[in-house]
Amino acid sequence: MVAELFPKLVTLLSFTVLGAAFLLIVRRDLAGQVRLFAVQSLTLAVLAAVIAAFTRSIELAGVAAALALLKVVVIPRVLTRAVAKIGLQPAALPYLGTPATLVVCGGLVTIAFYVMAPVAASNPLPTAEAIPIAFAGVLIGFFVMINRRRALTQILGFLMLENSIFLLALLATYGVPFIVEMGVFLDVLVAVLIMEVFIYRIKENFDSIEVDRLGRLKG
Amino acid sequence: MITKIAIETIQLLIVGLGAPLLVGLVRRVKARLQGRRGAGVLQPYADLRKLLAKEAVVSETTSWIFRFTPYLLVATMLLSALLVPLLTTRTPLGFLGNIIVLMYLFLLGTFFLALAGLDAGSAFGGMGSSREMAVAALAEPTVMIAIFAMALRVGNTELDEIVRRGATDSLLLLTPGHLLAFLAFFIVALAETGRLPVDNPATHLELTMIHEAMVLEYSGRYLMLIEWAAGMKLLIFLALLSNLFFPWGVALTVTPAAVAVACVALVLKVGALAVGIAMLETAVAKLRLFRLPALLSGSFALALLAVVSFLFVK
Amino acid sequence: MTSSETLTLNLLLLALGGFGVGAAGAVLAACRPGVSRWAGHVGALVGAMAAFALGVAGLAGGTLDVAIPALLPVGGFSLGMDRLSAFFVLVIATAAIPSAIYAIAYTRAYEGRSSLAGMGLGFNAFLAGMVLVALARNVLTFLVMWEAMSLASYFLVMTEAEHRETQYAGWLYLVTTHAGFACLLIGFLLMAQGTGTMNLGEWRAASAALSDPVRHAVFVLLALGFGAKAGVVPLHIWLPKAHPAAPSHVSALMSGVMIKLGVYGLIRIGFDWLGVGVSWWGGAVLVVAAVSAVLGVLYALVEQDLKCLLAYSSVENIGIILLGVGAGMLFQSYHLDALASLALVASLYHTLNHAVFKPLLFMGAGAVVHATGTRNMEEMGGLIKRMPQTAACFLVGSVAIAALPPFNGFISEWLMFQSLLLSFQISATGINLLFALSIAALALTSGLAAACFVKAFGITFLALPRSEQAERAHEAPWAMRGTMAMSAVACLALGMAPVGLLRLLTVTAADLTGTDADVRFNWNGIVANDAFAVVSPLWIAVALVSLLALVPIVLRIIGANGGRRAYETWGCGRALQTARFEYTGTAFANPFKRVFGLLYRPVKELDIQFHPESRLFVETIAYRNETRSIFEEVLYGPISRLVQRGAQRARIVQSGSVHLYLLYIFVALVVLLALAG
Amino acid sequence: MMLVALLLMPLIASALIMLVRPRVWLEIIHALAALSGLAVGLMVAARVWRGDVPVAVGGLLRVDGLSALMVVVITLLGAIAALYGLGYIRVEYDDSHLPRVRGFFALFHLFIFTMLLAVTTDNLGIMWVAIEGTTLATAFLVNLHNTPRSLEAAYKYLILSSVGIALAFIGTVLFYYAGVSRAGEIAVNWTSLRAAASTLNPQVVRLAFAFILVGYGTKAGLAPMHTWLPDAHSEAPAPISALMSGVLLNVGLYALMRFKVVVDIAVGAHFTGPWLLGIGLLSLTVAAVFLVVPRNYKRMLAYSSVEHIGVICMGLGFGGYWGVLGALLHVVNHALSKSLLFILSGNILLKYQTTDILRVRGLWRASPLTAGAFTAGTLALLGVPPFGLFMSEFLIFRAGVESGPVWVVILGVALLAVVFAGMLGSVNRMLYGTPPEKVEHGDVLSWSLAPLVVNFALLLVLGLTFPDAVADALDQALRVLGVSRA
Amino acid sequence: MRALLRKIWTTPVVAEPLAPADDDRQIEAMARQVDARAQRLFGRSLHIREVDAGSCNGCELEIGALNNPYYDLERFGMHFVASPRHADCLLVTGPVTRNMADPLKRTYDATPDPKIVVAVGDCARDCGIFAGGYGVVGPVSAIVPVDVVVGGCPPTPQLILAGILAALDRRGTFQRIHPTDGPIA
Repeated sequence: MVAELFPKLVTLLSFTVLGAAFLLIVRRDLAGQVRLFAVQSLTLAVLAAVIAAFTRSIELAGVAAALALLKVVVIPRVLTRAVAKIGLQPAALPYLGTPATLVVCGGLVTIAFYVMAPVAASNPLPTAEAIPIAFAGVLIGFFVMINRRRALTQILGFLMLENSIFLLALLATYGVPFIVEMGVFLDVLVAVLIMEVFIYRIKENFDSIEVDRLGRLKG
Repeated sequence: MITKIAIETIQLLIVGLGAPLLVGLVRRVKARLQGRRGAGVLQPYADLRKLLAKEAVVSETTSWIFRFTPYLLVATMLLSALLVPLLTTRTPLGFLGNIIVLMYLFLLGTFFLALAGLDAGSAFGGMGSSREMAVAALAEPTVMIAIFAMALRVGNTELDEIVRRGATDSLLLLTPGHLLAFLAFFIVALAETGRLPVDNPATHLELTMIHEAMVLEYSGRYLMLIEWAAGMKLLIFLALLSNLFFPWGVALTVTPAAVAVACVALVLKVGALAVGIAMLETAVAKLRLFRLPALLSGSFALALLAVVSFLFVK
Repeated sequence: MTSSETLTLNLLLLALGGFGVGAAGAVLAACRPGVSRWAGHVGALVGAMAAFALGVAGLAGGTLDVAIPALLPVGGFSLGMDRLSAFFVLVIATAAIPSAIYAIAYTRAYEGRSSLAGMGLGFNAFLAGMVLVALARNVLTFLVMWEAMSLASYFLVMTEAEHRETQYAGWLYLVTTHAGFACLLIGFLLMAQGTGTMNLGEWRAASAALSDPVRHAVFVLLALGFGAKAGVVPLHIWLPKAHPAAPSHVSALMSGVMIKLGVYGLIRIGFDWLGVGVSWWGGAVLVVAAVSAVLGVLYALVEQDLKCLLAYSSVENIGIILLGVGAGMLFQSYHLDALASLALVASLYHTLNHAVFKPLLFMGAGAVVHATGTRNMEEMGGLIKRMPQTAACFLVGSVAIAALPPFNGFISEWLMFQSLLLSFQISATGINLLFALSIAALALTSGLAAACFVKAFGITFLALPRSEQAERAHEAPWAMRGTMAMSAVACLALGMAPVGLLRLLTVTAADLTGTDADVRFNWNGIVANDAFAVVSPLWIAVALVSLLALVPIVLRIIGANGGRRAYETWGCGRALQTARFEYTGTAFANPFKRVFGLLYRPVKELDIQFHPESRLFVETIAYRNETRSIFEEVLYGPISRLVQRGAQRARIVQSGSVHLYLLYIFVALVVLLALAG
Repeated sequence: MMLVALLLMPLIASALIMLVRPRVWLEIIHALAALSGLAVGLMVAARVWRGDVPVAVGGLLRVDGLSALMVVVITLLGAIAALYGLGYIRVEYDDSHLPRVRGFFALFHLFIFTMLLAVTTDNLGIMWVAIEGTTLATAFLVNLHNTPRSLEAAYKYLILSSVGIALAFIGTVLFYYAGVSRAGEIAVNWTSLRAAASTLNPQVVRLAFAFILVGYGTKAGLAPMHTWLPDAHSEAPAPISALMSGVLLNVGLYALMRFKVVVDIAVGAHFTGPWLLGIGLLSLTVAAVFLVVPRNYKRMLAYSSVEHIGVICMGLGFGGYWGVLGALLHVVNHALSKSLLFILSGNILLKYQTTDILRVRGLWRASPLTAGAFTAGTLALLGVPPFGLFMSEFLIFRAGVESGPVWVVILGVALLAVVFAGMLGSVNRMLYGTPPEKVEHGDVLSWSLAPLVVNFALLLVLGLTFPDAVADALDQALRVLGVSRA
Repeated sequence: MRALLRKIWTTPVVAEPLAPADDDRQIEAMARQVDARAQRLFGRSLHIREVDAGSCNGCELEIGALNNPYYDLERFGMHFVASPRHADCLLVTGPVTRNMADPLKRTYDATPDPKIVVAVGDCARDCGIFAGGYGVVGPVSAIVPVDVVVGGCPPTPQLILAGILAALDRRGTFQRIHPTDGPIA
């Protein structure tokens, strides 16, 4: 029963993660995007906890807890603070409009399934089915970074990409060893903090957080 | 040994003393063709003698090059006279060098004459030098290709040898390559010796001069030497033309009789060529300087044709 | 080790020691320019003399075998000497000895302007590099020394880098030489791969193992590399810029010997490393050589910069030398080895001759530039009175380079003509015609060279000075004059008594082709191909001199008027006879410009300023008649513009947009994933 | 033990620098840490070269031949850059900017630490973490001056590197995944991964290597992932540029090499070879395009790094003993020469206050010492003998002629010639002519240049000889990479 | 060329033979004298340089006629040359104008010794109708030593020839020759 339920649950939660990523494409306001990220992270933490329960891995449970703490609480806080500090900004349009973006993302999902099919096929783990979904998340996060003009959204894209990679690792191998995972979390945290500082400085220097303004260094 | 010295002495005398006569002959024939009586054929001797008696006025601007050149010119011509097979195919000093050496001796003279032309710093002299060098340079390929044609024919570049092989070849005149080479060489000879249509030796207009412009500054004995050398050059070229291409009468063995016959033959052949040149000079006008390349490239084409014909005949 | 090897080794060490001490001395005495000047160049002189002895020993049959495996890995630092190497060492030393002495006096003018330590270091490194290139027996040794030579000369060219043209010249030089180096690198690697050895000495035996495409590729690459160094058309563009820009004693070496190492390489690929070549190799070399010779001298002819003229004339002479190399290769591929040797002897002798008279001319030009402060011939003139000895030496050089008897250039060109004329022994009509055209090219070249040096000497030294500097010119210091005189005497000696050296060169050529050259020597004369052609340079000289002496004597005897009156030049009675009435160098070259207009494509500009009141009065007339370099305009210009414009366009990939950059990564990822899947 | 000390020292130094107050103390700690780092690094390496493979912290840290080589490069160039940094920061910031000075020194050692960690750990996950750490440590250093330009550079650097490195993590995960079923959890260790390499699923490994190549390729500055490099390297302060270009890129390459070993065993060398050749050639091309007419000398040096990393990649791609040997030698040579030039570029910047090539004139007259070193360094960088880069390029192309398609070699050499022309022209423009009036005569920081003697000496040694010690050290590294002399 | 040569062939020599003819006896006689005297001084070779010092070119026309087949100066070994350096004799025409005074002097100096000067035409003798003109310096003799003056406006070729002859004869002593002077014995 559990063995049957488990892969379904995992796939469902994975889809939720991917869905959050899709929503990020649609959402325009920064605060909403941050909340979306928190939701995605929470789903991910739940998924980690489920797998931890299924595999009875204490380490993974610890990772789930750390993830929840870091990405559901700390990082959204930091980002919300940043959003507040930046204040209201006219939302710049992305390069591609929403409909086009959705089409592209559909394509990306296809690519993800195509690329990751052999990995999924060769994997004996029950979670393997969802691996392409995780990779699709990676690609969509990547695409958001390419398509969106504001620095903060780029950071959110990056964080979602990061989440998807975590998901990928989780699905493929039930997560990487604990110490590595902790190291990764540390890196992510520091990265977000540095990015926050940079966002402030960009605002200061360029009066906007549109990345397009950063175009002096050419050739 | 004495025969050798004798032959070389005769050659020197023929070239040295015959040169003014040749010039006089050409002038005389030309005058006759122009309906004039003209000066006698011995007039050039008188001219040269007179020049020797005159003082030399030399430009203050000039250097030793200017004064040295006439002597060098005469020396190169006399040297050429020593190694050219005028009478026999056993020219004693033939070992000094082959036809290429001869051409370079001429070039040496031209080189210094051109320098002398520049030395006085007059515009005419510079103009003459520049033109003379241009003509000399453009004539050079034809000379060498004509030599190549001869080398193809007789397998040798030694003057004596070319003459000897020619003398023993009875069908010489029927060889198209031979005639083509002759024509090419003839045109080159006109260019090198400053005859019409390349250069007008009788012109008074500085702007049309080539050779004359270079020697405008010379006077007295220097002028005499230069004129003499010019005459010798003409003679050597004509003698070369006649002996290389029409080697009749040249002594294959060195006996007094044969040499005497050779002398007569040479005089006749050169005389015929001189008359030919005079007739040509009467009939054609001087070419514009910048039309000269056409003439010289024409002669080059003839020489090349000669080469081609020899290649195919072989 | 035999005693002869000990001798050569010691000479090599002495040579390198001389260069080393010279370089070190120059650097250590950097604060005392005078000392540095002496130390650097005396060291070079000692080294060059030892190298001279080494070359002589090598030509006499001495060998050398030095290997230091620890130095330069992959094969190790390895030197060896056969006769060809020895000959080139000799050539280098021949030019280096006068240059070094000359430099002692000449570089005095650089005190306080440039770093004499740098010049001393560069000069010695340059010499050492050249000597070691000729001796290198390993790919890596060769390449490293090759580049050392290039670099040292590059820095020497940059001595007067405050001028923009010098900077450009230096840049162009190093870039071209490096491009050539790149070709050499690939060619050598292919060769090493094909033969399985990096030892140059083993290539000849192993070359049979090469497959045909590799052989052709190696030939083309190496020929390009060596050709670029030799300065053959169309790879010559750096040469007329770099050689004049360098100080004259360096120009002398660059033009006199450095480019010869390109010839050295070409001889190696034509006769040694690759075995007997295919006929199109020789044909290609012959064509390129003919084109180089003719175009080189044509460009020299219209040049107003004296040193530039000499540089172009080097292109011409390289062409002449390579005519022999190409002819030799062709003869070899038609199994006429004796003729191949003859052609090679002609080439080698011209190489040596050019290494004597070109430095002489450059040193003369240096003395003139030193005295007048300009390289522009149009500002010279009348120097024969102000610097008579320099003028005499320059005249000797000019006559020699114009290949006129009785000087050395004549002998080598004569030999060259004979070897080309003898090509009728090949029975292939196409090849015969090719040879006919090369003969014509060589003939045209020698005629034009005569014209060119009439201009060079006439405009520079004769008539009235065309500028104030020329009027104030003074004779060069004794050391400079002395070295020039030395070279001038060498020109005459090599021209009058070439036989002894030619015998050695015959052996050298025989080493490469396996057959003695088709030439005999008697004690004073050269006989090519069993009396095909004969020349007796010594007797010609003797006869010429005696006739020269005879003429005035005869004149005296027959009672010629010996009076001489100096008066102004005949200028149609004009009141003023100034230098402005003289024929200029530009005017001198004008007939050639018109005749060869297709090649020069001269640009004429006539700018007449009329008086504002009336068009009948002219205020100024400016006339410019410049030639354009076809190669720069048609070949290199478009390529360079294309590259630059392309690069400019391509720069937009770095647009500054982080989104675009992310997209690059994204695309790269997708592509690689697709490839991996 | 020594290994742990090696890693701890910079960490401790960094912490101390944050704590102590007077500037002198900061500087003393900074210098001491760098020099003792070098000493310890050399000792560690010496142990390795004696045949030992030190392991510490339960197998987390492990130094083999390849690591030892990298440790030496990092500590040596770290020390040189540190010594120059002392003088450089002094000129740039007086005591009123103490926090910034402190930040510089602290981050400097953190940077060293992350690099050292990346090359000494056996755990590929930790290696990833450390390499991401290098980005984080240097992001602020790039933005040290806090100008809009440097901010832009730092932001791009951070974003692009993070994304790239994230992709590398996917690759790492896939490797882990491929190995975990065979070797258990320790599959994240390189040693065990390598041991199990022949049993890995080739298809997964191929996919994984695609991620690794893009990911660590970004960090190594391979085209087309190099776009951040010219920005970051040109805006960072000179000592940091020296380390980033000279060392950090090599750390990225190091990671790539580690994975390549595994892939070569799992899939066969025929797989990675063409990829590395292709991406190397692309890097070379892109660099050549930007080096035809460079406008900014620091960017020029940065693009030249792209070029040389491309050459190294080609060496790895050609493979074989000579190719990999050449690549490793090139890593060392490039590190030596590039750090040298960036340090000198710092001097030029201090002197002329501009990075615009057209506004730098008459360097020979303005500061002869810098100019001389800059000339020699540039020539070394352009692959001119007798410097080491010539030798390593020679080896690489030799390997290319031996194994690879010859047209790649020809194209590569041709591109190098184009680079030669472009860079030489620009450098000449800087060296000659008359300096602007405001620039006064004399060298700045001449004494800080003293350590560069080491660079030159090593470049010469590596260019002219191949000492046994070096040969042994390289042989050990080569054995790690799975090649040995035939 | 063929046509030309044919024409040449069919045209007789028009130069007057030295055999006596009524009108031209003088010419013949002079020619013989010139021949003889020139031989003495210049070895039957006389090279002439013509200097136009300001003439109306009337004299030039007559001098030019000396070269034509009728007079055929060349048969006497006389020859016009392009440079005073080559000349033995200066043939000066016209009143000497201000601008030509100096060139004339220079031409004279440029001619190597021995040399003779023949002033041709009335203008050369005494400035003719141009005498007193503001641009006129004076007769030729005011500038260079003149050996012989040939009067006439213009003098006939015959006279000019006679003048040259006289000059050869009396080099160094000034002499005038007029059309009315009659033949020279």
